[in-house]
Amino acid sequence: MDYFDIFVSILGSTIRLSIPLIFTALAGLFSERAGIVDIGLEGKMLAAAFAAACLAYVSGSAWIGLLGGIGISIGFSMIHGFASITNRGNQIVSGVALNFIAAGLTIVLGQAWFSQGGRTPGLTGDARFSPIILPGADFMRDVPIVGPLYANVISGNNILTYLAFAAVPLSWWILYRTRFGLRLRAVGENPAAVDTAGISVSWLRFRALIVTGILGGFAGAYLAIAQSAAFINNMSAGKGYIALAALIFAKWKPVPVMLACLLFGFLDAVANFMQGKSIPMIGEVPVQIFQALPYVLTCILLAGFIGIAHPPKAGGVPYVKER
Amino acid sequence: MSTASVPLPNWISYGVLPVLNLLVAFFISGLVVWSIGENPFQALKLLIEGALGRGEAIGFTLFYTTSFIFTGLSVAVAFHAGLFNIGSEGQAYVGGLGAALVALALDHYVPWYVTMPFAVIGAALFGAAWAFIPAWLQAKRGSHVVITTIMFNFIAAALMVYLLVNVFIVPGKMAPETRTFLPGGQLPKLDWLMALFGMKLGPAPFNVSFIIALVMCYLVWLLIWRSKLGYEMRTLGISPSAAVYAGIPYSRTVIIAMLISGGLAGMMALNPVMGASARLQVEFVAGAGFVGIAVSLMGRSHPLGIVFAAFLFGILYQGGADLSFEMPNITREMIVVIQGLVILFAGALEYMFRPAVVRIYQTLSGK
Amino acid sequence: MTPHPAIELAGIDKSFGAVHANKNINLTVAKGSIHGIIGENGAGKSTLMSILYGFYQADRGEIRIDGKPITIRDSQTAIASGIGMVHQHFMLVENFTVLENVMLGAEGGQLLAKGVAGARKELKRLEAEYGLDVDPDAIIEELPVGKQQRVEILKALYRGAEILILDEPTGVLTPAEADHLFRILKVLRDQGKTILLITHKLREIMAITDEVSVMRRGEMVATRKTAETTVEELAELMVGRRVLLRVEKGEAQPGKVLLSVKNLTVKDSRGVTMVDDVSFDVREGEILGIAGVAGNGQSELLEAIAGIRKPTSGEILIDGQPVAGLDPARLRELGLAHIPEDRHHMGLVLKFEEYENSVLGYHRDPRYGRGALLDLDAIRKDAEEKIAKYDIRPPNPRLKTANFSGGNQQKIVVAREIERDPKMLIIGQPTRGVDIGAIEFIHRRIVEMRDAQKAVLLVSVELDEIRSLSDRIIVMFAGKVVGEATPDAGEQALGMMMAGAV
Amino acid sequence: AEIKPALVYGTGGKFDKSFNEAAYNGAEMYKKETGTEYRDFEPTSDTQGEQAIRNFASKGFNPVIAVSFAWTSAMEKVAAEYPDTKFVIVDSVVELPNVRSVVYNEAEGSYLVGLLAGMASKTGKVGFVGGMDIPLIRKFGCGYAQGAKSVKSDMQVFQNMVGTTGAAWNDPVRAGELTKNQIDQGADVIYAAAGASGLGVLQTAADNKKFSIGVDSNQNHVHPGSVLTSMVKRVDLAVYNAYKDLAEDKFTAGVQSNGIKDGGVVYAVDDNNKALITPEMKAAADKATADIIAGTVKVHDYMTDNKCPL
Ligand SMILES: Nc1ncnc2c1ncn2[C@@H]1O[C@H](COP(=O)(O)OP(=O)(O)OP(=O)(O)O)[C@@H](O)[C@H]1O
Ligand SMILES: Nc1ncnc2c1ncn2[C@@H]1O[C@H](COP(=O)(O)OP(=O)(O)OP(=O)(O)O)[C@@H](O)[C@H]1O
Ligand SMILES: [Mg+2]
Ligand SMILES: [Mg+2]
Repeated sequence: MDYFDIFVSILGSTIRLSIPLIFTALAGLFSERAGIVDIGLEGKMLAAAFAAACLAYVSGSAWIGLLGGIGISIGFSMIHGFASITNRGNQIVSGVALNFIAAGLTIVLGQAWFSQGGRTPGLTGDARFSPIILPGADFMRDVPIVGPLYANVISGNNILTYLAFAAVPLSWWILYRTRFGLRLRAVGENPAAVDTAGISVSWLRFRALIVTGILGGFAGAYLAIAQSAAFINNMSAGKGYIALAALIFAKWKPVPVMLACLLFGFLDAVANFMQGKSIPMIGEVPVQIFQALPYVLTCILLAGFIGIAHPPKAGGVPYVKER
Repeated sequence: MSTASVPLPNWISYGVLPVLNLLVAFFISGLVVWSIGENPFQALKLLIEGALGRGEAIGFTLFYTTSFIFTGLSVAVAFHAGLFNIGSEGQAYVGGLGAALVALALDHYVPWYVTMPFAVIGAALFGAAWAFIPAWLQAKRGSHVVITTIMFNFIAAALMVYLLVNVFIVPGKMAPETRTFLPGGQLPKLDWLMALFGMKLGPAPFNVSFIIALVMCYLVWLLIWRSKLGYEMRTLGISPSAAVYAGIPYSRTVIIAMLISGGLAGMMALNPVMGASARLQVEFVAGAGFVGIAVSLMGRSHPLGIVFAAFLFGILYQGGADLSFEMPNITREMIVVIQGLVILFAGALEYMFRPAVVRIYQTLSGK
Repeated sequence: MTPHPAIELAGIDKSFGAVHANKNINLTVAKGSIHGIIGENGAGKSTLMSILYGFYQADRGEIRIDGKPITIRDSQTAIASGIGMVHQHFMLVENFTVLENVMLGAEGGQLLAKGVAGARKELKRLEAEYGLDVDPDAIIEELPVGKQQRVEILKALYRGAEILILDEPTGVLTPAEADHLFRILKVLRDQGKTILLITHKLREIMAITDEVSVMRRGEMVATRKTAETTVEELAELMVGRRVLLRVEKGEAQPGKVLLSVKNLTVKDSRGVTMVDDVSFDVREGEILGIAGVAGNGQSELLEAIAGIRKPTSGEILIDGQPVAGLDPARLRELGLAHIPEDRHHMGLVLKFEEYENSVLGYHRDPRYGRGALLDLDAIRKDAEEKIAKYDIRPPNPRLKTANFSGGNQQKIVVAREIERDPKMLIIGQPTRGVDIGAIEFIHRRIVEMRDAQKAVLLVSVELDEIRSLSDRIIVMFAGKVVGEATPDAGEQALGMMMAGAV
Repeated sequence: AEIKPALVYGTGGKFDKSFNEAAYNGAEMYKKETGTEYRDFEPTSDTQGEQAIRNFASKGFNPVIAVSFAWTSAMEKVAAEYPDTKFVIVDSVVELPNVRSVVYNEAEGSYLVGLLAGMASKTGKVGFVGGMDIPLIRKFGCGYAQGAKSVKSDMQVFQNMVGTTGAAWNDPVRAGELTKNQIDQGADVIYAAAGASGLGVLQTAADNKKFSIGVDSNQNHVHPGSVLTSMVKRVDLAVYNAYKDLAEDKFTAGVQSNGIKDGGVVYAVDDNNKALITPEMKAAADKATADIIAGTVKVHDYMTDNKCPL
């Protein structure tokens, strides 16, 4: 296998592994830009994955599964909103709580319903988003350079992958070109300014959280019914946190968010690829090093060694008029 | 009229409100149990019997309580300094390494009571060391300690697995774990303490680290409310700007608070590693670090509250295991759900009932 | 037909917890007039205006606009009723452009593209009509405060405000900027708009308003035609008794230089120079006052001297010993006491009990406990002594600090800093938000410090305070010392310096 | 005699279509045959196993069967506490007088499926995805590689492990990615020995129209036409026999090792994969079976020296 093939293989893997990160980080983008820190992305993704898998299994339709995932994820967002917007609770504590609830509830319900150690039954056929082979992929395969890229990286992904990449410019457009976006960015910086402009801070933030919920739902659905064919215990496995780190690294901007997520996906892909292989001069590297790499990198990024990020000013602080 | 600034007596703030929050958390848990087709009252009965019904059960409950006291204190100490340490899990995991190294080094030569102080120090040092980098990053680079400690949980898992799989594993054995410690590396069980109450501990691993935990409670109380350092930590935790004004060094205080927090988390390892399984195993922390968050929030970051909250979670863990055994439909993850609900209601929704309670209080006290 | 008054308030009542901020307020404002509202800090002016603007809800009472009773549930209703407000603390999104700030809440459609062109045109028109010029594409945080305030006014006008509320608009302005603002306000009035102006400055009231109402401790105590009243009467109405703003003090006996600042430059976190090459000396036995409009570098200067902020360059000497860059704890040991300008954020930890605050910053002193532990008995005894000496009420060291009133909170800070018997005292806004009785008490203590041969550096935006306390005055403008004066210099002359006009 | 059987699964859960499901089937088989009810328990985390085993023992259940090596230390402890109860552990050895340890010669079974993989491969490259990186799983991989290379000595065998903790049994996403990597590198038959993670291997192979090989239970039906065969460990028999032996007072403690000879490990052929196994493949597999039983072919067991001689 020559270097180009390896490159293509890793690139394909990168994309598959980045998609849940992209959806989740965009989800976080909307809530954090509105001034609600969301450490509960992990839980949303997990709950959505579970709901998507259950509904897809019961209905036999991946689309219904997706809707279910979105529904649950919005529900989680609303609880987060109820705690941190309506009751002005600590946003981080609320997010952590939701992560626990998701981690526990998915297993409790999954086990009670399906008795597969918390997993859901495997999905087949239309219950799952299968890879789409783009026209001409097989024909193109033998064209040098472009061919393998087209056939193995661009083609052969499922619909959610393409939607994730579409969500990036869409998010940008919503944020910077619509009234909702303007207000959302404003409320994350200075909610009092929004309030005195006659706009309800709470409702605006709740709407932002609904968008977060929708995107979180896509992330979960991707995990359970596109990338895999079932829900598995704890399948989000820290991706929510990595997405959060990508969001910070990307300074809360949509396109950089995508790039940051691709970077993390790439690391993961390389880690998988390098397993059991030896690096010249160094020899075989323990797989744990690669497994820890994204987390180490996250810390390095957060430490601002690659530029300091200024979060939305009102982030994490509940909006209170009366002291 | 807004009720936010109406003062309430302590017994309401620290008694009624937390209990109310807890009750809601349990009520919702009951709904979950009911929704999967089991009887919540029956479940509650099984849970309590399973946790407190026999000497052995109580022994297990107290065993879990011990772990949760350590991690609860760990979260609380950081919390007082305004830091949300979600990394107790990883710090405890690495703390286990410290305890195990001491036990492995000494168990051949000395009795347990000689090993113990060194093990306490080893566990605390390793736990503190694991908290150091997130602490440093927070202090010097402003990276949010919440995220870095989560990352360090993952990194700890990778590190410990590497060590257990490649360094400590006993050749020919399947499970990645160290050899079994000799009695010189084990903390003895507290049979005598149970016997005082006329109960038999049986195989329950309730051990000496419980006493260490209680001592730590006292020391933490002393630290937070009676020491200069604790005063500085609380100042920083409540008002960073006032801390600057008062000349309280931010970096130093943050780092020390996190080191103490990490050290307490690390000591948690004494309980399962030296007190129960007598070896270092993968994933021995089993979520106790995260339980510490709930325990600390519920106990209002006060050692006494933490002891109560830890005992409650001890009951949940032991009783939950028994419950899931008797009602196979309810898995033990139900506890994680309850834990999440407690964090939600006792933490994020802490003040949800305050306005209502204020109104009732005002009516009753005739104001 | 007699035209209805623009605004009528009847029986407005509002409490924040235990604080009764507005008590049964009645107020009538004629259309096309400028109506002033004065009152001490905390009298409830902002609260009342915020109720009118829908930012807070009144607990009781009625609001009538143009004779029609309305319920102002939120700011949107207020805006729709033609009310615009320029808040005491600006309500701007700092990293947005002027245009985005003006459009926020009045975007003219779901998509921004459409509204933008219209907004630009309207801004041009308003600029031409009222002389309110600002670059629509400038980022707010890069604009000087005066310009930011214009954006606030533009926001209100852009929304078609007929009634304009300005809450202490001149606090951050130089006299010249203030005059410019007043010209704009007159133009607005002449076009039939109604203006409610809140200020502390009686001079401004006399200069521009048609009518003036006075608030005291949450109550509306009087309304006068401006032409028919005097500054003296208003001042008396404000505080409820005759005011004696002169402080009784003897001649200063300055000794050797104790605190010396040489070529000090301080930049803020964004790299903006806040203090620019400032030098001065403070001798023992004298009070040096620093006058200036808020935001001209006085705060940063104080913080640099107190060790809270690192100076970029220059020297600070205490007793000839360089101390720049030392931390506040070390400076306290050298005998520097600091009464910060913001007691809520710096001087006190509001959630602490009173006795805990009585040692803030001195908690490592051996008097309060040897070794690692605190001696709580000693601290409480000490706190009780201070409470008695400073008449802090209620006299309970175990009470949460938040539950003391502003004046008493300030006394807690003053007691702590002065009772340490420091060599030098630096003070920021010693009487902000403090009632008259406490003001006199605190002023007396400051003079006593001077008479005990301490060096005192005093920063205040209240010119009266500076003039009555200081032995020498320096004036800061845009981070620089622009002049030095004696206390008997005229207000006019000091005002010119504060505006950077000399 | 009357018995009160109990069964503790591994953390994969009862219906994992694999190892645990096999144990479950054994218990069901016994129940159907004798009408004896049994109690089972599915720990969802490693910490629960010990309590479950102890709970059963303390409540008078006998025999108590724990499948999965993960319960080794738990078994060591509990079995010592309850010397009168009979215990069975599958996939691990506990040397106590009241414990039967059932182990399998997975190397032999893996050798057979490796041979079939080698013959089915068109690219000359086959893959192996293991679950948790422990000697037991390396043993699978090593046997498999030996089998594949017996077809063609320059056969390339990619080997990956999903992880190093218990979570590796439950991570089909990573397993799927590893599979995809191997496919990208040219592998066209991939053997999964990864518990529930294996489902990800089977899925990815099916998605990419390659062959996979199931493990423990017969997984041929999971993706008919794509699962080439399954390396079946007759855990069902272990459970069934343990119950039966005790009921008939024939229970013996000690190590019970099951290889090809004892029918403990087999490769599965059924309607789902009949078409995939050509007569030549069948013949070769039969021959290898005979050779192994006869001892003319020796399959090296990784666990004897922690080495794979390839
Ligand atoms: N949001 C709030 N929550 C609680 N108390 C408040 C709030 N706003 C004002 N208060 C209290 O209400 C009282 C009146 O405050 P207000 O801001 O109306 O005074 P003001 O006359 O505008 O004073 P200043 O001249 O300092 O601006 C004060 O005691 C203040 O502490
Ligand atoms: N944030 C608060 N929380 C609880 N109680 C408060 C708060 N602020 C004020 N109070 C209570 O309300 C009372 C009135 O407060 P306010 O600030 O109006 O006092 P004041 O009469 O202006 O006193 P002073 O003359 O000392 O400023 C205080 O004595 C205090 O007990
Ligand atoms: Mg005001
Ligand atoms: Mg007051």
